[in-house]
Amino acid sequence: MASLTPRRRRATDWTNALFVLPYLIVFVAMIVVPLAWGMWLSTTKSDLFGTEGFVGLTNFVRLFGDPIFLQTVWNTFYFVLLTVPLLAVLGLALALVLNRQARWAAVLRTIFFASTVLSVTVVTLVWRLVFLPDSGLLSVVTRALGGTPIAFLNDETLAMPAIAITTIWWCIGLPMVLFLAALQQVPRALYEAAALDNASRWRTLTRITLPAIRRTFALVIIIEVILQFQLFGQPQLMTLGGPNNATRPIVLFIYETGWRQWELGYASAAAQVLFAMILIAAMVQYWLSSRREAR
Amino acid sequence: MSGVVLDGVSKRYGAVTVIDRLSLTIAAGEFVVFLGPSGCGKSTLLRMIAGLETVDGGEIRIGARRVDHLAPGARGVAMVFQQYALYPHMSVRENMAFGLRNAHVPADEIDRRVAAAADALEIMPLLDRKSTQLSGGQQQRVAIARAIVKQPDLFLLDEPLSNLDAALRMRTRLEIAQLHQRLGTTMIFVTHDQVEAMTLADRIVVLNQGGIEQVGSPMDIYLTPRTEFVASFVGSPKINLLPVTVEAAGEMTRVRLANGAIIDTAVAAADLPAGAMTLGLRPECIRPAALDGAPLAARVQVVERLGERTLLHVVLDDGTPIVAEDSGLSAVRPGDRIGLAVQPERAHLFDADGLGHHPAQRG
Amino acid sequence: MRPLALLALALLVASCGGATHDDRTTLVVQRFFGACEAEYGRNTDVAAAEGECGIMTSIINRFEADNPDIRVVENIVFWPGYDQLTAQLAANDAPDLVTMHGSVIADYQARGLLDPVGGDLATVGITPDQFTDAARRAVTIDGKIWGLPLDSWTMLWHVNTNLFRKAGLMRNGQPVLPRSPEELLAQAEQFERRTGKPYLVQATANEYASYTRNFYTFVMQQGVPLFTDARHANFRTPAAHRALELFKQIRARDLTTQNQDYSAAVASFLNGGGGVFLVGTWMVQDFDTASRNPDSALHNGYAVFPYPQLFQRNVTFADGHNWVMPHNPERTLAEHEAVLRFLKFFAAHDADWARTGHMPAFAAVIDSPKWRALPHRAALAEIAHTATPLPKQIRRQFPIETVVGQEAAAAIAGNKSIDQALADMERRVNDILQHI
Amino acid sequence: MRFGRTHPVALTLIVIAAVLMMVPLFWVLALSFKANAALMADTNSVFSLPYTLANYRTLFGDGQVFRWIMNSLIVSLGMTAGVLILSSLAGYGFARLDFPGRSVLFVIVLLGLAVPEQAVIIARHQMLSLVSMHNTYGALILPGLSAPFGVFLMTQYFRAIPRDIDEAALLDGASRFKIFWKVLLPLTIPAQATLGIFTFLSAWNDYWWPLISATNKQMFTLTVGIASTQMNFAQTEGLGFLMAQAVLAGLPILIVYLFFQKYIVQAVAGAAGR
Repeated sequence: MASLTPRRRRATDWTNALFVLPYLIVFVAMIVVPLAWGMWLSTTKSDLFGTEGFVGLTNFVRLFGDPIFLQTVWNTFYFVLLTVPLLAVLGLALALVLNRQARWAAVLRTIFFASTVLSVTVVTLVWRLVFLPDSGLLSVVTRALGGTPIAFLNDETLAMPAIAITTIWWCIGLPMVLFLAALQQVPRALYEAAALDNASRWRTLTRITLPAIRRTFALVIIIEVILQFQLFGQPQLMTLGGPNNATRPIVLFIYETGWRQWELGYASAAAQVLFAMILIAAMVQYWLSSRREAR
Repeated sequence: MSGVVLDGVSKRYGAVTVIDRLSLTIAAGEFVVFLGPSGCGKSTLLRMIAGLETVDGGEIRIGARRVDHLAPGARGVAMVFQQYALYPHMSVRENMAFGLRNAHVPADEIDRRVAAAADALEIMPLLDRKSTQLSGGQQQRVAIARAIVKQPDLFLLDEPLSNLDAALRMRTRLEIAQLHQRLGTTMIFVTHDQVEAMTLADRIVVLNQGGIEQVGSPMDIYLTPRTEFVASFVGSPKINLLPVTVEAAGEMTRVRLANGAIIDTAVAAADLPAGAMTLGLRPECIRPAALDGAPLAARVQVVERLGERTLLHVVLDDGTPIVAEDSGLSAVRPGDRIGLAVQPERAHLFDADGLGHHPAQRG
Repeated sequence: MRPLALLALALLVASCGGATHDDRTTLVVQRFFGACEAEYGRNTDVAAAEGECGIMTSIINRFEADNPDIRVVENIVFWPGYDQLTAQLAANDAPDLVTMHGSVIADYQARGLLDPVGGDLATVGITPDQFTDAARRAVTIDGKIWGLPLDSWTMLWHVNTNLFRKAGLMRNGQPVLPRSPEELLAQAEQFERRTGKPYLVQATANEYASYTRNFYTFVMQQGVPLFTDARHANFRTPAAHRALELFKQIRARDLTTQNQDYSAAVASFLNGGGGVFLVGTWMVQDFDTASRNPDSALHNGYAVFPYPQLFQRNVTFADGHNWVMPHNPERTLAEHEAVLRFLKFFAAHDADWARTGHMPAFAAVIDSPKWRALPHRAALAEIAHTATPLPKQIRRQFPIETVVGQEAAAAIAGNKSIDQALADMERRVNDILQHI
Repeated sequence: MRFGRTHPVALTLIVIAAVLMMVPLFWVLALSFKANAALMADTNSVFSLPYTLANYRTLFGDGQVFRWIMNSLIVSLGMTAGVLILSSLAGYGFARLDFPGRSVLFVIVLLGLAVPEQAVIIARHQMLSLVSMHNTYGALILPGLSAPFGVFLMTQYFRAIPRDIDEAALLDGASRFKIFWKVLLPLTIPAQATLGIFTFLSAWNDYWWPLISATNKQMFTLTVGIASTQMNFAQTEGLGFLMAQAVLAGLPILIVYLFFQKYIVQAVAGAAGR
């Protein structure tokens, strides 16, 4: 009898895994296998129609000697630095102000979310029209104010910030909604206690609200880091990576080498580097937030 | 209605043993309280009986059935959780009916039982509210009602009163006692509050570090604590424990305190092992007395008036704090120097192993 | 969520209906040029159609009407459609015919992804000697014909003669065009002084192709090869330096519009914002239409010419559209036959297609009075001889165009020195060529 | 309602920000009602009459666009349903159940978050060619189901639910699946709504995968279909038409959001009990 118990327990454990099995099958088929395939490709000379041969780490060596690739790495980091902190902070600010049940708040929530529903094609088209120095919205306004219109997208230093603004306009809905969901779960009693303690708005924010939504904050940062590292459509459609490569991100590099130059092996190597970068960035962020939590 | 038998049950988390070969028999219809400090394993034991924790060794039987291999739902037990664990998205009615539906009880029978339980706990008007719309006390009643409708062989209650305010706690305590009388079902109640244990239990099981310290009726536990741990855990205010040396042994044992004072006890000296002892004196057996001739002299620090009695917090000359008791109309005031008299027939002695030695029970 | 689930179910059911059977041979034709079914969906009168999309759709409609045994499935893809095509070919899901730029054919041909069509075309009386030089070169590799040319196109010198008149650059009713870089700068400065407007209108924002085309044209005009062989670019030459220097000067002296993207440049030229718009053959019809509109700044003031000869040789960089047949071992004889009939039909309608503004692919059309009677075509006829694609053995012309354009733009805008840009250009292009 | 009133400065700022957010959107809307020819001559003509419905008429002129909308709906709804189901099951499994290798598997799934689409898209394409799945709804939906974000979100959410609830249900004799389905799943509705919106959104706006997988016009999704109708220089020749397409593409999804938004508020309000 006694031996029955452990055997039965192990059987149950395996049936428990049935809950995760359907997802794991898709995960393996659509992520693990393709990723392994990509890793293998990155060690070959291939195009989309076949593999010419194994080349070892040649592709990686070539990558790190390729000034264009190195610039795309820097561009990508620069873009992430421009957008992620702003998305998180603005998203939180919006959520804080709009976290109430008044009708105006609901309307504003919808407005701030509306741009998220547009596809990248439309977003970039609109913002190209906004940034155009000749007849764009900004230039019309600048001229009306007596200034000289600036060619944002044609300026090496301003093009990336312009893309960042476009991206923030487009993506602000996601962090806002995530923060709203988190704020609505902060127990009301905490605010009541703070009010009784005569805490100022600022103190309530920093001592009550922020600690309560700390995990969401970390979540938003990780999600946005992952998303923004994969910048692609905006520069592809707004600047083609220019001027002078100032806005060419890694994914655009991967796309151009893989699909346009047919150098699949080389593109795969760049994709592996991007994967490693995202992984490291996400882990650093995770480590930072969990360390803060532990303290 | 069934009894419960625990036969050498053990529970380990990795290398840590939380319950070590524990055996206990609970009679059908009995109200048993598991009492102990947090971390003593009382909740784990309860959850093992419920089936929420696996059993690493030994057997559990409810009635004639061995249940330790059964799923929780198949054991015929109902449980009231500390945080109530009501299903937040269901109405009160649905909360109560959920378990019955799972057991395929016919719908009209469910309605009948839900109505009866709701009536008994006076929650009829709440039946169609969402459980999240209830106050703490109401949630508690729903949790109990949800347990009752299942007509279980065994009720398990895991610190069900700890989230209620004092008044509500007293009232609910009484109601649980009445409930037990009315249903007659076996109940196991877990608490760290010795007052709840004393007032509710037929028998108290005092647990410490994964093992049983003592099993007995409330008054057994109170009057003849098997160990120093039990003596100090049960009783409020806490028993006074003073290190002593055995001075003379005869029919009675005479002990000497560290400050040289001599106290007589009614403990039979023949039973005592050699070595240092601890004298246990409950406050109610230490009374103020005239300074002359009293075995102890002390200075009063705090006078705590409880109405029907008065607690005196005093220090002996060597600084040892003691709690003594006086009548409700005590004239003692802080700063007074008083003598203390001890009732020898209520004095306990604990040996170096912590085992208690008590005066022979009269009558 | 239940209503959504129901909706999904309803749609699923709906989508499973409507499948029809017919016995016709199916011909899958994949093309760009956009969709205009709303306007031309049922039009079979080719002569009545306007614009690339309209004429293309109408010719295909007409073909289907004339060939009731063939069902044409028209797969319209976003320009230029090569990512999609590449994916399809990798998945062995090849269409029967695809529109393809001449500059791209070599890439697919070299990987065995296309079937030659020369022999088949000969059986229906279409031979390479009927093509213009540029068209023939676009489809000929290793002596075989790999597609049916639709057209050739080049960049053109679109002139606002109203502004030219004001600038004193009209002689005998004809615009005065430059014959050397110096003349170009001098005339442009004269234009700027007299009209207060820039001489050139260029689309330079978010657009690199025109940089490349200008660069290729003016290096070619100096008789210097752009590539020494199939694997080596030849950009660090004085000729290349001169070509970039010219455009750098034009920009530095404010003789061109700046920072306009394609649509802004078009609007600017239409509104009289500059003298000469550097854009391709495809705009001839639009601007001609505008010149007939009394409200337009181009009213009675539009003329168009091939790029002027500024250096030793009179050549213009050219590319063109072609129909090619992807290799497909499963293509049936009937389908193959349908492909051939389709190509023959298109060859017969080359003159109709040429109304788009593109140069006809058949020499006979260029020589025909009908084509010459189209607006401005007489002035453009010489392109049949001056249009010069890049050498056929140069593969990856598509990504190379991007690299050359990016570096040229950086040099012209002053982001880097011309020599540096040419060096980077050559290094990057060689990098691409050497890793083929 | 939260404590306190909105600070007037904050209110002013946010209203200004909202207006700035809206300007491009209204611009798109206005452009979509302008004749293409007028815009070609001067984009600023958008600020003046006349306006026209011509672009919308062109858009609906041939039935294609309805087919594409339907394809997009099927794919987006299918992917949303699939992601919700798979993520909920897996989230429950990872958060609540014990099985060999659980924590290692969970970490591996989390690492999947860092995999960029471009790193796997080609291999996916070739794998699905091997099984001849291209040009089916299945092929359009399948890759989206592998996104680890949903599993991550649902696991976190299930973990936040007190274990007491499961245990009470266990004692009520509910099976493991019933506990998941009847007791815990209803508590995750806010997370389901959030995940649902974002899955639907990314499926609806996805361009790359449908472009290379759905090469048959009958299987085009709205994004690919709309792109295919554009001419080489569509932006010049049909700006108004393009914007009408954008409005059409964005509208269904905005409606979906409005629907879900109400749902989120209700769910959260219900769960919080006020």
